[in-house]
Amino acid sequence: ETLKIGILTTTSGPPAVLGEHARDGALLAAEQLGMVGGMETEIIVVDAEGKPDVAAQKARELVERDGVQFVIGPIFSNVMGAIAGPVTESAFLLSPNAGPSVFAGENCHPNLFGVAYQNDQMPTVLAKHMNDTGVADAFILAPNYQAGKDSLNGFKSVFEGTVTSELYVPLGQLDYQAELAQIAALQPSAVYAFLPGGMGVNFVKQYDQAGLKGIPLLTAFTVDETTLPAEQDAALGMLSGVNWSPSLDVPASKEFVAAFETKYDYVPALYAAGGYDSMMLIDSAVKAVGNVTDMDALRSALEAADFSSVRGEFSFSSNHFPVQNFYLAEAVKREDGKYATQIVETVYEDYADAYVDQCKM
Amino acid sequence: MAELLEIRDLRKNFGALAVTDGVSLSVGEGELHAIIGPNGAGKTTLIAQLSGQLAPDGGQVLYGGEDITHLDMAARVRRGLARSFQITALLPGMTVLENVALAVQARSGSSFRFWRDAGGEEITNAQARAALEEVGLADRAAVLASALSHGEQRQLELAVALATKPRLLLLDEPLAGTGGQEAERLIALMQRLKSRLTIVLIEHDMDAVFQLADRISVLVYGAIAATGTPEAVRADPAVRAAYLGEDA
Amino acid sequence: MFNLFLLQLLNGAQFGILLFLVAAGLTLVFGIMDFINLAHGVLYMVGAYLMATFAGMTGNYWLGLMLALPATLIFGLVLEFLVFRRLYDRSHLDQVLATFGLILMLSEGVRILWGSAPLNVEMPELLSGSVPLAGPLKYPVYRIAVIAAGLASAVGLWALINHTRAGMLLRAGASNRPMVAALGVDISRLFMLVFAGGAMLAGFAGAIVAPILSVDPGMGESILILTFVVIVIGGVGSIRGAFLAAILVGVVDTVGRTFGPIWLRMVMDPSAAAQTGRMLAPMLVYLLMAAVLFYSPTGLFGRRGAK
Amino acid sequence: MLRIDSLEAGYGAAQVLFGVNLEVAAGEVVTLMGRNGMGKTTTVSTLFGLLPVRAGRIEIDGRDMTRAGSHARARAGLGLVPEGRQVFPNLTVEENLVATARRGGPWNLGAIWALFPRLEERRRNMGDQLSGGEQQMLAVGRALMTNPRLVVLDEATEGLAPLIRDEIWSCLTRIRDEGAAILVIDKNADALSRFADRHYVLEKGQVVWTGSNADLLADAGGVKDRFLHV
Amino acid sequence: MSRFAPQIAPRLKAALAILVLMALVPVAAHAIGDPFLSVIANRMLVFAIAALSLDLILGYGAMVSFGHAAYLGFGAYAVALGARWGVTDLLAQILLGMVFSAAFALVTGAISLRTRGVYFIMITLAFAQMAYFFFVSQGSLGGDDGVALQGRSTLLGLSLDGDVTLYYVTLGALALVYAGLYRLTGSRFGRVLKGTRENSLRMQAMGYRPFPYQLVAYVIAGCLCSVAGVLLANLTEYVSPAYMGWHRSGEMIVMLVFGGIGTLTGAMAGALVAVGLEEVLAAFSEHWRLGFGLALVLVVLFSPEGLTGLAKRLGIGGKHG
Ligand SMILES: Nc1ncnc2c1ncn2[C@@H]1O[C@H](COP(=O)(O)OP(=O)(O)OP(=O)(O)O)[C@@H](O)[C@H]1O
Ligand SMILES: Nc1ncnc2c1ncn2[C@@H]1O[C@H](COP(=O)(O)OP(=O)(O)OP(=O)(O)O)[C@@H](O)[C@H]1O
Ligand SMILES: [Mg+2]
Ligand SMILES: [Mg+2]
Repeated sequence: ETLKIGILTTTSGPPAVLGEHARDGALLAAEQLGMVGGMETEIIVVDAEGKPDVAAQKARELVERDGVQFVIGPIFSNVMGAIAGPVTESAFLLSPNAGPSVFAGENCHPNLFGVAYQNDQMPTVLAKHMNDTGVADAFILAPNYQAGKDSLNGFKSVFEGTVTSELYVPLGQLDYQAELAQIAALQPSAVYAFLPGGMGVNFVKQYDQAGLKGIPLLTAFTVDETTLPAEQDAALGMLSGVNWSPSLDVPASKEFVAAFETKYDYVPALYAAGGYDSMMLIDSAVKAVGNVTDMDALRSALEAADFSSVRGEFSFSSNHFPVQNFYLAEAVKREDGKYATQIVETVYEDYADAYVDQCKM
Repeated sequence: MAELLEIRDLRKNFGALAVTDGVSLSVGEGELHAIIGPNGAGKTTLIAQLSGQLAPDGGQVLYGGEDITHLDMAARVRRGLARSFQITALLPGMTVLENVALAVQARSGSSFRFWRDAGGEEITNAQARAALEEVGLADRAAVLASALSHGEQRQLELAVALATKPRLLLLDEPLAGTGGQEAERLIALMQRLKSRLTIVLIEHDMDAVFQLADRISVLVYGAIAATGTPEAVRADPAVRAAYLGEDA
Repeated sequence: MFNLFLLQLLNGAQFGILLFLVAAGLTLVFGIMDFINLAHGVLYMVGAYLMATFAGMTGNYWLGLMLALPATLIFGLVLEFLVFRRLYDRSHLDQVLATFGLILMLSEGVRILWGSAPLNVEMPELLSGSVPLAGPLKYPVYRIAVIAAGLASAVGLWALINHTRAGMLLRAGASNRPMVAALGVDISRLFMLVFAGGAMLAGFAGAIVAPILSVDPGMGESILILTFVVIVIGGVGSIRGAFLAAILVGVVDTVGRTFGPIWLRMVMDPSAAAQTGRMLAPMLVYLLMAAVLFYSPTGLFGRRGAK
Repeated sequence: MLRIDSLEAGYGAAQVLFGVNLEVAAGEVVTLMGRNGMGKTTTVSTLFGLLPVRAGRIEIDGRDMTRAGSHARARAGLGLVPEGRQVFPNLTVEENLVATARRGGPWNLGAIWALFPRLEERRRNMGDQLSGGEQQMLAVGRALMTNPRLVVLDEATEGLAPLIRDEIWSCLTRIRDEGAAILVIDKNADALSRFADRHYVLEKGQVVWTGSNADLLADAGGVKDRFLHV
Repeated sequence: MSRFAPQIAPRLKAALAILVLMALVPVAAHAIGDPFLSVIANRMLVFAIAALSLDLILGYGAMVSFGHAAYLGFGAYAVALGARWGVTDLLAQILLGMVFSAAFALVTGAISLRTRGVYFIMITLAFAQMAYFFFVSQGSLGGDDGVALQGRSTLLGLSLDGDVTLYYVTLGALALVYAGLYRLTGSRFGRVLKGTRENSLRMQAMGYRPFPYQLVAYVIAGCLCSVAGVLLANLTEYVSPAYMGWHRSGEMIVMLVFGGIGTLTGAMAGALVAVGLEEVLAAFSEHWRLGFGLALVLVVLFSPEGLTGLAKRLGIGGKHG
């Protein structure tokens, strides 16, 4: 009997970087563990290609053909929707990143675990921080798609000041001069942005170049270790919400970051931590149960989350999404010249998402 | 002779250039009317307006008494008005037979038939072969039109026009690019066609024109400079100076 | 409000010029040489990556640019030699297939060489300040340089295509290559040079925008369609058209995005307006293109009867 | 100045030329005759490198040009008026003329305008906005503008009005008198025999008859009947 | 009977061979103990249907649509919406998908057909992108995230939950589409379509108005492609706007050209091989795009008519491939 784990993230094409972080994190954990769960381990890495239909097929391939008991993945929420069904039929799905609200709420599933966070939590971190620091009005923007809408709605649900303007930009927008002009005209007390990937890089650079840095820019998934290599000085001092950062003062985390940087020669972002923790979680569950056939026992063991997370204290809510701390992190240039986020403040402690009540399982 | 085609004060400009400058002309049923004139006089443009490819800027085209000025090409073809192109326009990727068969098909029942094999329609194929026979291309039926030599393409051009079963045939330099035997064959064909249908013929081959035409109109700078019998036109000194040259 | 509108018009125009800068190489290869080069986007990307590498290596923007340009030129020559010269006489669809294959290969190659994470290109000291503009907004000097580069390539291309013999030969070659050769012109060499020049222009655009846009493996793809849209709206083969179309696209996109919701609110209730606005915003460019082609099926300045 | 030796060529699987031999000396006017589809245009295309040579040899001024590129052959002094005009549709008349022009001879824009006043009137028109005959003039003018030493005309008078046709013939006579050679294919056999020096007749891809102008006029061996049907 | 029968027959034979081969896949998969192969092959079949439908307009009508994936999306959303409205029968969903597609194709086709060549390519892209963004903005359908289906459709009461059942249904659909298009392209209508591809002016001078023929072909192609969409949704049990983005349209063109345009067998083979190749290469390396791209480039450079040309050279499939 072997433990079989599939890693299914998008690792090709333009948006591959997040998937690579998650994959590398998970593989590092497996390497450190040697035998995951104390068992003969086989890890199958597949590429979701960023296409839901391809991913759905690959997921079924993993489960039906290769007989994996666990799948770590995916990164993107449209892929999540496509693979959740096929995987959870007979295996456990552990998400190192994506957590659209439906999967935390009405579509929660006994075999689905959001190891990282629920998408809407991040914006609330920044909203709460603004409340705490007395920001009276904010300008908020996000790309025009589901996750973008969720992000801004999440922000608004917590923010107590006034939202002076709520903007949706087309996905993949390159030039933000128009938005920057509006920000400059309105002079809000702060700006909240959710602009993942290249969009974030463009926005942050242009924000800096337009000389707007006097207005605090707080972001989610916009300034992190995947984008900082390009943003560099433009992002310095910008604040973002995180559930983990390489600077986190937890022994497991310090070890992880050191090992990761040695092995891969880049700074891990929270996706890497998600991948790493997912593998560690599997390890703990399989060790506890001692086999990979007893699904119910494995589920209970996963729910117990009895592993040393790089995030320190960690547990699951009843909807299988984490209860954890959330922090405010600042972009800094480390002594070795690399850029990373650094935690400056704990915003929420043991924070669970808002969808627990909608989850019936 | 009943008039089959009547053109009244037709006008067409390209920018400042009046290419058709008030042309009025009538062609009787069964007549072979040749239009000659210098290069760029507007002959092809006139044909384009008669066939519906170009919309005139002014004037009228009457066909069998009906005003067809605003009908499109397809509608005119259905009324029996067919043309050949001076600059060869064929279906290069289809066989010679298919080129002609498509013309036959256009005049025989609906083409909104989605199931039956068109290549197997014997009646259509037979008519197409007959048209090829007339122009002398029968032995090239299975060849792709693009693989024909230039002269052969000119012959095919005529076969396609014939296959639409026209009542009025507008021929734009059908002899261009054919020589010797082929030219003679086509002249003989037109001679035969003359008795069956009405023809407007544009040609720079004066031997053919004088041999075939019942009447000739000379187009110069978009206007009719002279119309008359071949003899009269040949003798017209203005025509000789503008077009024919001395040795014609 | 009106001031903001004017400002956004300007922003739209400058975005348009940036678009033209990226599309410039493509107007040469697609517009003039009539070659559908889907790999234009990756050439642009390669330019940016080379810039990032050389600028990083030398620690100097200008040195980086001086190295990146010849490097993209050589890259273009190599591509032309290996692939493109065999495709000039082939159908548009063959060109689509081959250049699609190149996109896959080159973007994967870029990922292997440089990794997936976006890279940074430092702005040169000389161009890094900003000038004050309406109210509190400052306008980055670098953007003025980008606009200048865009205008320069527009004028340069226009002169090259419409007023030089090489331009004539290119246009002639696009419609009938064998004939040009039979008249004594080494059209293959001309095409090679111009293709490489187009690649270099793409690379130039990539290098120029690198300090303001993200240098990442997706940068080519995200802009590819826009560059084609620009050329097609302008009318294939017209530099003037491409330039105007770029500005039009920039303005419609920018102004529509920022003022669309406001205008919609005048005719419908706010929540419906927000919903419709959000749906329409990403469609604007496509609506514009469909509308232009509806009224003028060969683009703004396209030749009637042209392909 | 031109020697074609046992030339073979064709399209795809179909061979069209089966060993064509042909020579043109400087200052000579030579015709290539034959019915439709006998391989005249194919010979010309192969001569200009538009079709690959399958076997045989092409020499220009004694230099082997069998494998040379089209442009090199043209630069060696060949000028082409192709069958079917093939003017550049997206260039203006004037651009058509100057794009491929080469100096070193009597032909320049002024000379072309003088020869074809009609073209000058249309100098700003696009190539495809010309009448058939005007396009033909343009094709002739374009070839002359390269100031060739051997002009090859493939049906250059197709679609031209009689007056213009005569113009072209007299122009060719002039060219010949200035020392250039001419290879001409034309349906208008009578006009050809007025000023040509020698003739070749092609039948199914082979030269089946060759002789001087006098031979042709005397119809030695019944050439006209047997091969040309005129 | 037909004059051209001797030329067409080998092409038909090749197609039959392909279909029979594909019919054996589930059996073979079982025999070698890898039943999952049929799921992979199913995806190939789905795209073969899509490629065939595109070939009708692109290969036979020279209408290069860069927006064909929109119809894949309409088919898929017909399943999602159908399921929501309680329509779970595959045929009914196909009908629904065809109604959406026909309506969209009729309107956008009529506008697009004013243009030619690259302008046509781009205007079809524009309309497809509008459809794409329409679905992205539909929050009730999951927007960009898409919607998971509760289960597969039924076919006249028969459940399609079994992979093999769905496989044979897809194969049947492919065979039907092939047969239909085979007849269609050989019919009077098909001939007119080909004629318009070759020279529209000439066709008008013969007495045809190209527009209605082109439009009808455009609508038929859209409807057939939506069948592929319905099947794709069933295969993945998931529907998302990603099915209809321009990438997809581009990939469909690539599959088709890869196989060789203007021959149905080529279109079918192109999709099968392209999807299969991607599958195989991706299994080897995360850098599979390098190999896939190389394969595409090599095919263009060395085999002008795609796989059809290759087959021709190897002497398979006869003169007309
Ligand atoms: N592109 C082609 N593909 C295949 N076969 C061709 C092609 N062009 C010409 N042929 C064939 O080659 C033969 C010779 O053609 P060519 O054009 O040389 O004749 P030609 O003597 O110039 O005739 P014409 O007087 O009609 O111009 C013909 O049988 C023709 O069918
Ligand atoms: N689209 C156009 N735009 C501008 N001018 C045009 C256009 N089409 C034709 N012309 C001009 O109109 C004039 C008439 O052309 P047309 O083709 O009717 O002449 P033609 O009498 O048929 O001559 P030919 O005997 O040479 O065939 C020509 O001078 C031509 O340059
Ligand atoms: Mg004419
Ligand atoms: Mg010829």
